[in-house]
Amino acid sequence: MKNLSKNGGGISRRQFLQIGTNVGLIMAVAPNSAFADGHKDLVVAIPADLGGWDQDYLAFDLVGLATMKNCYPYMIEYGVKSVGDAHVMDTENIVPVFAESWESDSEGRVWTLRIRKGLRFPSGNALTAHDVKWSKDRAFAAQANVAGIYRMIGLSEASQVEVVDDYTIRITQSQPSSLSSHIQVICLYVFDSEELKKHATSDDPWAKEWATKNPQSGGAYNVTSYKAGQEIVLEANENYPLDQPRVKRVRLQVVPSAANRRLLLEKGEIDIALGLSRRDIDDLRSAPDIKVISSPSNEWVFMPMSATVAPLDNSKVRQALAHAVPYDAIVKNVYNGNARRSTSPVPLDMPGHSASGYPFAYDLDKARQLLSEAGVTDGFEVELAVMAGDVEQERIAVIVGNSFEQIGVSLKISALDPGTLFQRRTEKSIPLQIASGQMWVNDIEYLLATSLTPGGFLNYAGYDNPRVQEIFVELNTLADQSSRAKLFTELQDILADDVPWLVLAQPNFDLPVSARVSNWVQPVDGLFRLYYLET
Amino acid sequence: MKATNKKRRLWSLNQSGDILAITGIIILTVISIMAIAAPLFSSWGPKQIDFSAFLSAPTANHWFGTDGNGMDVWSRILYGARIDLSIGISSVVIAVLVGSTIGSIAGYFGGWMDAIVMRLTDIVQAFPPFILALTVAAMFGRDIGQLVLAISLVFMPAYIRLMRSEIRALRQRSFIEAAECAGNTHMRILVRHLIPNATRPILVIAPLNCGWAILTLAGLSFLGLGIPIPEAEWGAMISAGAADVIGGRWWTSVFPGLILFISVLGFNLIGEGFLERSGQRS
Amino acid sequence: MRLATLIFRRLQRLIPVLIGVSVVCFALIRVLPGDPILLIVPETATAEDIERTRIRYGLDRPIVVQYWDYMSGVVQGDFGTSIQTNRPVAEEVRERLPRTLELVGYGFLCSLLLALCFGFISAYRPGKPIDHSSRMLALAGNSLPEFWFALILILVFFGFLGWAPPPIGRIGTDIDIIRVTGFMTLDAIITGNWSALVSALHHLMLPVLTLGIVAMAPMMRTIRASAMEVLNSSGYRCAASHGLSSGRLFRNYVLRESLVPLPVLGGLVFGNLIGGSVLVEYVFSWQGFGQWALRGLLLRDYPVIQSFVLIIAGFYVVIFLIADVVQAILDPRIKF
Amino acid sequence: MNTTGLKIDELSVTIGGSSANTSVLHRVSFTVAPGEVVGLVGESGGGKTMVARAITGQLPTTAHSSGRITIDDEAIAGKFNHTHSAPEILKAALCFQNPLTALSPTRQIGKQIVDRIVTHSGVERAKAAEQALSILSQMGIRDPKRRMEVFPHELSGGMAQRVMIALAIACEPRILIADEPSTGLDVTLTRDIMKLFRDIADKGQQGVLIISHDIAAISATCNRLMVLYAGSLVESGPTDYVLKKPAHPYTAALIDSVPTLYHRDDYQGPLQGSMPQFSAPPVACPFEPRCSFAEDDCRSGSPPTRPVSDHWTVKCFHSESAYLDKYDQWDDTAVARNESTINTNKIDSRTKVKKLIELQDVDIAYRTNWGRSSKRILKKISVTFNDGESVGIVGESGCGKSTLARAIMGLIPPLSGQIRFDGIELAKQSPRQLRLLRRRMQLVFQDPLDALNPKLRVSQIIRDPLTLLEMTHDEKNTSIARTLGRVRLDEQFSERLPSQLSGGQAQRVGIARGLVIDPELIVFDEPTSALDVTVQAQILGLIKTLIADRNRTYIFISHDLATIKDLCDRVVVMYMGRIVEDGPIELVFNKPSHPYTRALLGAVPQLREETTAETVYLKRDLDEAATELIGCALAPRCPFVEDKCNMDQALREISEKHSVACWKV
Repeated sequence: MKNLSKNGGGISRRQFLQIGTNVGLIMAVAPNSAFADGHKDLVVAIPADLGGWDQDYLAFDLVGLATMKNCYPYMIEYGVKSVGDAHVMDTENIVPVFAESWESDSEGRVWTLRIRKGLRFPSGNALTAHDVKWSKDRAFAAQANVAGIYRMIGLSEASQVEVVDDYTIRITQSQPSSLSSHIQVICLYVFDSEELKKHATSDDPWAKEWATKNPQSGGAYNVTSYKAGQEIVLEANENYPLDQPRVKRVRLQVVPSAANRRLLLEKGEIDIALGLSRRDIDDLRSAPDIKVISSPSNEWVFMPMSATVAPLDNSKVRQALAHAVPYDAIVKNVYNGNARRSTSPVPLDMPGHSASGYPFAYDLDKARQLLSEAGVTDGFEVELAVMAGDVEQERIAVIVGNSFEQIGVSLKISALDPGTLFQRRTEKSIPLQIASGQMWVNDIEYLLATSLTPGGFLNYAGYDNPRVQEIFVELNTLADQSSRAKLFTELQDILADDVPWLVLAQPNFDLPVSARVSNWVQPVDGLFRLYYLET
Repeated sequence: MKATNKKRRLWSLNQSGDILAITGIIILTVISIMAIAAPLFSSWGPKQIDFSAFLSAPTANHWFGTDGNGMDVWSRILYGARIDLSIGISSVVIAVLVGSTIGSIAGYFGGWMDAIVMRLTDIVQAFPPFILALTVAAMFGRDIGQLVLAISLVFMPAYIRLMRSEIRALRQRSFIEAAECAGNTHMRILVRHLIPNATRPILVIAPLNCGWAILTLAGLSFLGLGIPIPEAEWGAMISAGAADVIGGRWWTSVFPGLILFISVLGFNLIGEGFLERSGQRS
Repeated sequence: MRLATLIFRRLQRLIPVLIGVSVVCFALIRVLPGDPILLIVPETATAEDIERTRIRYGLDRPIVVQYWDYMSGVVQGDFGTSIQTNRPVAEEVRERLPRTLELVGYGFLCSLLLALCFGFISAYRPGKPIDHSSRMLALAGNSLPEFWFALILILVFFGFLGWAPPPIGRIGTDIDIIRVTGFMTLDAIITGNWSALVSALHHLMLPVLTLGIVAMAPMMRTIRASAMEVLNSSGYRCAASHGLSSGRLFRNYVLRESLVPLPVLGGLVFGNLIGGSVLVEYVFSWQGFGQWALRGLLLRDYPVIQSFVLIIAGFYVVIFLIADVVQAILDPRIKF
Repeated sequence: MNTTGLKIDELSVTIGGSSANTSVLHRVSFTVAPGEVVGLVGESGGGKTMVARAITGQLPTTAHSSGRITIDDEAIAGKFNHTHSAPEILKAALCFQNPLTALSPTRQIGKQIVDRIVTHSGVERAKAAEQALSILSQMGIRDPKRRMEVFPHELSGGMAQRVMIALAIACEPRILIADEPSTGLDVTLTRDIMKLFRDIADKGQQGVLIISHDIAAISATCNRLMVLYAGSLVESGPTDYVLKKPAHPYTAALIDSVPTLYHRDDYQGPLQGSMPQFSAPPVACPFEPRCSFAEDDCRSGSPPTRPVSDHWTVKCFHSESAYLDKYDQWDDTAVARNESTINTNKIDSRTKVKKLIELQDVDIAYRTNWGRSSKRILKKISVTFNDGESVGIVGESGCGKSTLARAIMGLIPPLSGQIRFDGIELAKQSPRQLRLLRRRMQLVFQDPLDALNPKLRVSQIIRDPLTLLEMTHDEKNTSIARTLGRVRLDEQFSERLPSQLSGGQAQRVGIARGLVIDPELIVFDEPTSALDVTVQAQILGLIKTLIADRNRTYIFISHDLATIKDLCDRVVVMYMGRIVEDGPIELVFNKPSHPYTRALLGAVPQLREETTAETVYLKRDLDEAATELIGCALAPRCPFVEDKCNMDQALREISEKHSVACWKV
């Protein structure tokens, strides 16, 4: 289950989709409305077919995850709230979907999931607690995605998930966690166990083979047609326990070329084009019959600094560099203004964010002064790793490099391909790098777990502060919100001094859609929810 | 053929081959001078950002406009010549030196050494040249040194084979037997009698390969496998600018492409001229 | 018989080469930095998780065992499963390869035709303006960076003149075509879908022209030189002095002999076109083999890289085998 | 039909653009009547081929010609041009030099012939194919049906020449021109080809013009001979007269240069100098610089073409006076020269015989990448060369004589058997020891230009072997200068590159390189076969003076016996990798024992029918016979073959110092 975290790491979503696709190279193309009479279906152009239908074994594949989000039965889901004109998912509000209720004991350790009665898979099989149990057993057996993430909340054995009765499941964590619901939103999806068992063999007891090739359905939408490499047709699930999806039929068309997706959108042949470059999107803002849904997002771009490589191991040097980043120039010239300047290592919009976390402004004199305080008088050369082919990272690198040059720090920019980048990240051998991501669990505790404690998989900087670790341990079991908030502030004060990374920008989420599409709900995890859309 | 004849052949421009070669040499000399003396021709540095002019069209301040990073296209073209020409030439020089050394040894001594060298070149030559460069560059990395090696690796088998077959052909000539009779050591036969007579075909194709090396480098950069930003390199400039062409911002990639084309043409003119003079087929 | 010997001899050499290629590639990608497993495991993964995934893909075994396993699969047509997409590599190749081959095939045909026309015209009129101009044209074409030239062509023929279709993909987006072979034009003909054929050819126009012009020079130079050599040969002069008509001379005494050096060069040109096609496909959003491979290379998708390298090498070696056979057919003097 | 044949009037040809003119033919006039075979002879560069090109309308595009050429009173004109159309009766068809390259390589020969027939007689291809068959069999080609399907490269040299003639005949020309038809053919074949021309002229009443540098090869066939020197026709007359009483000094020199067994008494020695090239038609006699009879008038004006007698003309001021008088003393009986005086005293002059080189049962095979092939070039060679001896090794090309030379030099290690130089076995020497041995033996190569490193200057080339000796730089320079003098090369040559040397000069440099370290053995590997006849004579003269120095051993390799007769004490005859006869020169020449030796002797050019020995004609071409080898190698071609010849013939001594490998002797 990659979706939890991968976004925080290596391949930015857009970058990934572009590998093997294309830069767009079309001149302005006049919309040619051969298909102008309109189609009732919602058509979404996706950059690639999904890698397989088995979520348990799926490699990191955003298209696949997004599709499954819409057609696997999920027990619980985020609610929706309005922020200005935009609708965004509300991570504070978790609502039962296929579940009737989702409750924990007072400690937050034992969770009880009650399932609605009378639910059926498209095959006609009833959806019961046994399906849930079988599905989670399967996830533990897979030892892949779900199993990894479950460990965070103290779930590591299949026996921790128990069937109480046909419609009740009890999940017993080894420790309480305030992240349980967030993680279960992502993990509590269910397979049609009767159907899958039919295809199991002794070699393949979990029917992995069959599940990879055959669409799983039963969620908000059912897959009614799947032409590999070409098209996936989704139709609204009549048995969906909540209100029926407003759009009855959605066609996901595979259009590998970004330029092609853009062209099709301009021609009005599709309603939503995924995976377009920022430049394409900027060009489309002025196109007729197209609107660009733009909403602040929790994606953030930052520059981890290795705490172990001299002279970056000196926090004064890190502070100096923080004063040498032309933040406004980045927002203006790289993101064309469609980004926010973040003011803390804790992303904007994350509960507990405090502007005190990053008291640095573009001030070269201050930077020079800090450098000389640190005893670095001759300047130094340092490697800055960016993802090869990621235009935005490259541009940031150029601008930052230009500015660093003025305080005597010369950047050796190395563009690494994903394979090498990931390996070096694992080795923690990169002094400076640009990374971008999205915290799917919008919580500082999660941020600490992933990014600021040793062993955290997003801790590219190799950051290690004993006090921060103590705060993390305290937070693990601390439920009282005001005490949590106090710790959050303390944490950000520490980070302001330590500067584990340079906070560069928090770009907006921009999605070009045809004018008739409305009621877009901004997903907090980057996976679109077709359920809410209207045409 | 008398001495006077020889002289006339050297200096006469009657042969179109000479005209081609000289045109090529002039083109490359001009580009080299501009590259070496780049600061004289442009007030902007190759990595200097003009924060007031991102993607600006050609103006008096920026003759060829600026690119998406706010850098001056004209000065990047000038400084880019340093990288492109030197990588192009040095990779061919390395290929020539290493390739002809291996090739002459294999050709002269023959036997199992020759057989092994030939099988190895077979393996390298089992790839289309650009694909080989691409694969090696993608696997090894993007340092200038690694790129030079990747490109020279592409040429090396050709030089090995060329040198080998030249040496083998020369070995049949009686002046080599004469040299043996004159009591020369193997080393001396190779260095004094064989290699000087075998270099001509190599020198003829070297300029063509230089042009090809520059194209390869640019192609790798275009795919994002070449010299990383912000170094000024023509292929990367074209690549970065390719997307800008959408909005009608053509200058970012048309100008670097033009200079790339002209310098490769320069090398090809020299190569074609040499080919014509030596009366050889490609 | 003579050809059979040739093919047998070449095959004898081909197989060790392919084995060598696969060994070198197999070893190299495992030695060099970059780990495909890190790209697919969740970032929550512990070292044990990573190890487990590694075991699942069989990458923990000794390299020799992995190699044996992979090669015995290849022999049976199984090129393994992509680590990234989980799809069988063979399937992805079947989808991607025809796209590239179609482009390269037409590109080669185009440059061959151009080279034949200009080459013979030049050879028959050496030193004349037509000779100089066609040689300069070829030389200029040879000096063009193909990706840049493609951009310029798009700018002119699509942007300004509007003669070319948008440079995206192989066929108009509004045309449905049934996939039979994967070769667009062939499929259109097989299924009798004429509008698809027109659209496919229209889309092929610019990329094929790009490749054709860029690859023309060496073949033209060779044809010209070879035809001039034939025209000056005593064989030709003898036939000409014996009063044969110019048509008969060209057909029987010039054409075949002039073409002798072409097949081997053609093999090289074909290789250059395969290389060039990676770039041209990129510009025209062709979604071909090269881009697939590039993605595999960047993501260190071992089975993809291995298969790509093996297929390209095998393909290229077969091209040269064909070239040798054609040359042997053209030139009866060639012995083996 | 008018049948006056070929008539050429005042033909002049100049080649070149504005700057560099070469005047190749100067007012050449002659005729070839139907049914007549005429030979046009002279050394290369004399303009012979240009005559053929002018007649067949094939002058190069840069050529400028004047004069008039008619065939059967119809004018031939124009340059060669790719687009000439309309099949027409071809007036003159040319048989190209080197037929193996002049036949289009990618078309079966049958089709090539048919193409010509179809073009010129307009018949159907099927019918033309029948005609082609009959032409081929007329040309003496066995199994013509099979040959029709064959590509030119599958033909032997002799066969290719026949096919070339067939091609020309298929054009049904009035005049047949053959350019150097004997090049590359051995004597037997040449004789057959020449007979073909005679037949064509006799039967078809076509005129035949044979162009050749080899006066000996064609003289028997030709009615008339014409001699071309530096673009001028210097003499023209009936063959017998011209051969016996050459009217022009050049003709005489040319005839004298042909290596024959016997020289005239008044042999002038080799002609010095070389043929000039003109950028404009010469105002003086072109031969004047080389002519020993030249006087002032020769230098001031061009001599007129004057008749000597009927049908015999000469272009010389002095041909009648002093010069011709000498030839009047010609005595046919003088041919059989005083045999008693030849060479006999040479061997006896040395009493102590030291074996310098010994070969014992030497086998040599080709080297391949992984070892040696099984095909032997030399088989069971056992021969000894004594100190101070000069030995000739004779045989047809491909018989292994050059390989033998290289084996003696230690350049090719033997597959089996031993080669000893002064008792030292070569194969057992380390590379270093072998290198040191080289100071005692040197090789002079066949193709002089090929044997000189094109990148080194003459002095550097000659200096190369001196590294074997411990000498100071000055000593080396002195040594080089002295050696250049010995080969009669001017000091000025020492700084030239090989490309700036003529063939003769290059061979002198090659000889100088061999001489400079004063080796005990010099092997000459056909040192003159790549040179023009008059230059050949010069080089042979030089070698002869060197050989007079008896402190050294000489091995002289040649394909023809006449060349070595004056040079050597002893002769070794080789055939297909074996030695077939070995003996003192006078014995072998006077009493040749092996049938092959007799055939070779019979093949020596016979300008004046001087041999007395009974000539042996071998039955078939070498390349045809090569496949059926059992027992005696000569068996398939030997006219005396019997069943017993099916066993291997070892060399055995038939008299003192004379061994033969034939059981019949």
